[in-house]
Amino acid sequence: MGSFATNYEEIAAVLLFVIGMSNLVFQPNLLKKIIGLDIMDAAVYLFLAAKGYIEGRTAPIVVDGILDASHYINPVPAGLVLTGIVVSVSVSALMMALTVCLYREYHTLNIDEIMMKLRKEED
Amino acid sequence: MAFVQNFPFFCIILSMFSAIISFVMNGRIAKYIHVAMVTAVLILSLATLSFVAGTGESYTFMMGHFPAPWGNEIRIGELEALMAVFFSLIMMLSVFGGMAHIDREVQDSKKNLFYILLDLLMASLLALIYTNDLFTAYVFIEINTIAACGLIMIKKQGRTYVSALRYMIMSLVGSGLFLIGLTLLYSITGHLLMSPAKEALDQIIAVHSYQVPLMVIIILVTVGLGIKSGLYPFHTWIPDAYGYTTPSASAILSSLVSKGYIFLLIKIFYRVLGFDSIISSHMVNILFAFGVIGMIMGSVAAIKERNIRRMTAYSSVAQIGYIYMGLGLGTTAGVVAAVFHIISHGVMKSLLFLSISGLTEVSDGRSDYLSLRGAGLRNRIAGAAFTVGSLSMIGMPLLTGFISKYLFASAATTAGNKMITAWVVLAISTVLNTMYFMRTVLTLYRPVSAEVHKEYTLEKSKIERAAIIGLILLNIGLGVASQPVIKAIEAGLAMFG
Amino acid sequence: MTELRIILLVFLLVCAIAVSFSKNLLISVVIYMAFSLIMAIVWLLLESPDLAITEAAVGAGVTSILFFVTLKKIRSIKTTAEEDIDE
Amino acid sequence: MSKKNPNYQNSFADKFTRWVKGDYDPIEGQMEMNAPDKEVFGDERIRYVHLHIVKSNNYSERMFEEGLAKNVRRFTGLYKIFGVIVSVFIACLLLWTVSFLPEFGDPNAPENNEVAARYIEQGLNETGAVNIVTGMILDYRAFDTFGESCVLFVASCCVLILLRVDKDEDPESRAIEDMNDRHYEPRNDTILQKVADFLVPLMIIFGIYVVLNGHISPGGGFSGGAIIGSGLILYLTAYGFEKTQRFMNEKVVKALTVGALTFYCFAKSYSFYTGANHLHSIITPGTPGNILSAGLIVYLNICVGIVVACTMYSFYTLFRKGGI
Repeated sequence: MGSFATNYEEIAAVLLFVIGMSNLVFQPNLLKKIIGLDIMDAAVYLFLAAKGYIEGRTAPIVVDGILDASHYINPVPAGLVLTGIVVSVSVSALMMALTVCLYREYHTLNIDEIMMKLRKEED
Repeated sequence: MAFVQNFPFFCIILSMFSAIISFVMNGRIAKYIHVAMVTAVLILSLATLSFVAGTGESYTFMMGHFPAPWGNEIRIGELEALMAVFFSLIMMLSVFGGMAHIDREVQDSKKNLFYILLDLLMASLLALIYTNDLFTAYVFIEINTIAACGLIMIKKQGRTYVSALRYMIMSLVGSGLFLIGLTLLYSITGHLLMSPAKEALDQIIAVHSYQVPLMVIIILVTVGLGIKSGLYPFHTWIPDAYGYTTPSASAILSSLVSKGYIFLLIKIFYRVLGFDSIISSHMVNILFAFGVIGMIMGSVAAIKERNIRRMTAYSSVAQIGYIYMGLGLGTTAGVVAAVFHIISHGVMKSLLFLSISGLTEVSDGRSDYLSLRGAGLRNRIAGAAFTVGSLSMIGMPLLTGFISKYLFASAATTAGNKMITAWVVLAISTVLNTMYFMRTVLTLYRPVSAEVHKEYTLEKSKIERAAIIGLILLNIGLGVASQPVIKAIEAGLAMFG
Repeated sequence: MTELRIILLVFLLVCAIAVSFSKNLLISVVIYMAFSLIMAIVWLLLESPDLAITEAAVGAGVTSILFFVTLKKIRSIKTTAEEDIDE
Repeated sequence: MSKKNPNYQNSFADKFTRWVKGDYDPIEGQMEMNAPDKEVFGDERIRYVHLHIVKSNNYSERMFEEGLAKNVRRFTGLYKIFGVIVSVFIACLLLWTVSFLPEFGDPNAPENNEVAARYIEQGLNETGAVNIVTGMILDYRAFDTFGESCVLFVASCCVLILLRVDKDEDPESRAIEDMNDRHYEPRNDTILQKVADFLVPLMIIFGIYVVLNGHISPGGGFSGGAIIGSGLILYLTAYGFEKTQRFMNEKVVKALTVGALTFYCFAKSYSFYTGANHLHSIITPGTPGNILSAGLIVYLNICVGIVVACTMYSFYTLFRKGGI
């Protein structure tokens, strides 16, 4: 059972997650929202990778034919994160394309202003 | 291993492959590929359903050469096969029902991309239904989200961009929370496949360790999937997203996309976290409360709305509230009612959205009440379809909506102290539903003088009419012969445990 | 080793906070690049070289290029719109 | 219900019929236009007239924006406070949870169980990959990875929907895009070209190395593909579209993507099918350490590399001028 002092990687990951999420939700600027999204995803992956680390062991690439589980770290989280990074880059590319289209339509990057212009359009 | 047991895997791979191959085809061929794919999926799923119902037990299917805790896996039971049948059926009817609109509203050079999105949506829904692995579920949730975003913005107007952006932001928060819940679950159990994770969790619960992380996992997973499916306080993206896109896309988004997440949540509750620990964590009470609030507030917002498509979208918020209320009852009967409502709401909502497109077509393309007067007289099939859908929503006997309301009400009788609340809210919600749907139906059949609207020469698209009639028949059929479906759901839920 | 890890994590937090407080979008993107590079080093220290190389190529490389090209696109749309008004 | 009733206009029955007809809303109330009360309106009107002269040509528009801006400002104020509360709450909840989790770097943590041990001990024999992570994602959990390639594919489809401008359908905006691109991009910049001459071959060769050695050393299809993609992007920035379009036009990109994904789909379907039905598979692990070993993994890595490189390159070109 760990505590605050030993789980510093996880604590940093959680703080980054919250910073990224509040940027994604509450930041009015669209590009900063996307950066917040990337930070949020990176934080979850940091959390996952930190869970796979084992003190004093090496990366899971077989060297000198040693096939002993007590010699390498856990390979599962690394595989999951590798999958996740590509998901996050495709999502952020999509968001950037949306941003360009919105800018072409409304000439602003501020979501509040966009909403205001949209409401004016409707009335 | 019988050859039939391969069919779910064929369904998933077939829909992915048709998406890939459509990338180099033109729009017309992509359409044929999509139709052929959905038909094939429907037939294969029916075969799977009859096979599983015949043997009476579920089975797992290895995705690769390695068994359970090592390789990926899908799991097929009666409930999964039933959901696959209904999802492919509704997908097929929705696409047929809006075919002429798709041809008109989507640019020619982008039609094949539209059908790619539909194909991948089908693949991800099937994978979400069948998967037995939590990380696979996450990957396919992302495919589902991106494809749904593409469907929302397919019309390429400023407003649809804004609604797509809002949808993306909410869904990304949802998937972030789901992923971190998954990470916590992995760090206390060490498994990503559902069955081994459940065994590990049972041991953890037996020795009372990791109680706080377990509670937080339940909260994060539920809230994450709740946000993505549009549970009440997180519903703000729904009206915009459903209200302005092309009719087929609205029908698919409201009746399939959000339901896929709810089904995954039910599956995680039963197959990973264990329904008993969900009940003891009081999460069901929170879901019940939000479901009940959503039922009322969604209907109130629908009454205030003057645009008929947005009104129907708000009504979806209320109906998702019904489903979560059924889950929140915390009994098996409640879950059966919720699953039945997933199916029946899919049937009703796709009918409503498709008929609305037929009605606005004969009203200068406007969808507010004043313009829609007499629209039911100008387009009789769409008017009849909207009437049937509305009556079903209200809970008219012989239609499917009645059965789900009856199931909810009878499930509430065994739910102890939630019984009175559930009954009262069901009654209030029915009254509110009646108010806004009957007002709309009366408006539709209110005659107007001929000179207000010019004569419309309806493009008689036979395929759209056939799809709408098919959905009406499905509504009636589910209402009259609901017993086999309910029995299948009960058997499927028993297989979950 | 632990000290180095903690210093890098603090850098990460500083970068994440600085993104939301910088006034210039270009600076935000550059800070994000720095964030990705530090993340790559953190993963190297966590014995995951696969992740480090992917993050350096995808996060610091391609994502940042896409950010830059988005910014440039926005600027060109802005200038075109202003020219239209002048005419 | 007689209409002779003089108060019929305001009676409940009338409201109800009007509401049924759809021109009266019980919640929002009736929109009635009364003449403004002069005493109340006095100062306000002067201010608005002032604004009207100074800022805007449209009186009603100004009015509307003023009212809306006030609402929006109040709303954003509340929203910010709400945001801070929610963020702090989530942070506290997660921090509290973290303190209950197993210790960082602990070899006896629950996740270091028989699954991870089997991947390490049997991975080399069963998949033939020296890099166990690659062996895991492309063999044990290949379905996830196929899903992930599809995420990339669906994202590129969405970006195509959003940003592609077609020559046939909209020649005017395509011409504007081309002009903008020429206008804001450096043309024949000598420094850039000399650096690119040196760097591009290195980047592409390194990318190919990373892809081909994915099962032996760190890396694999994703990172290698991203490196190749960045090399192509650098070449494009230095030499412009005329040169790159000779070998990377829309047809080539589409053919490469579809070909790679189709091969991936068929190869994995074969191994899923044989695996699930317990049939003998013709794929053998080979001699660990060779380039052509590890069964399908090296071919799958090449496919993923092609897909990633093409997708990254097409993202960039779509952002720049709305076409590949």
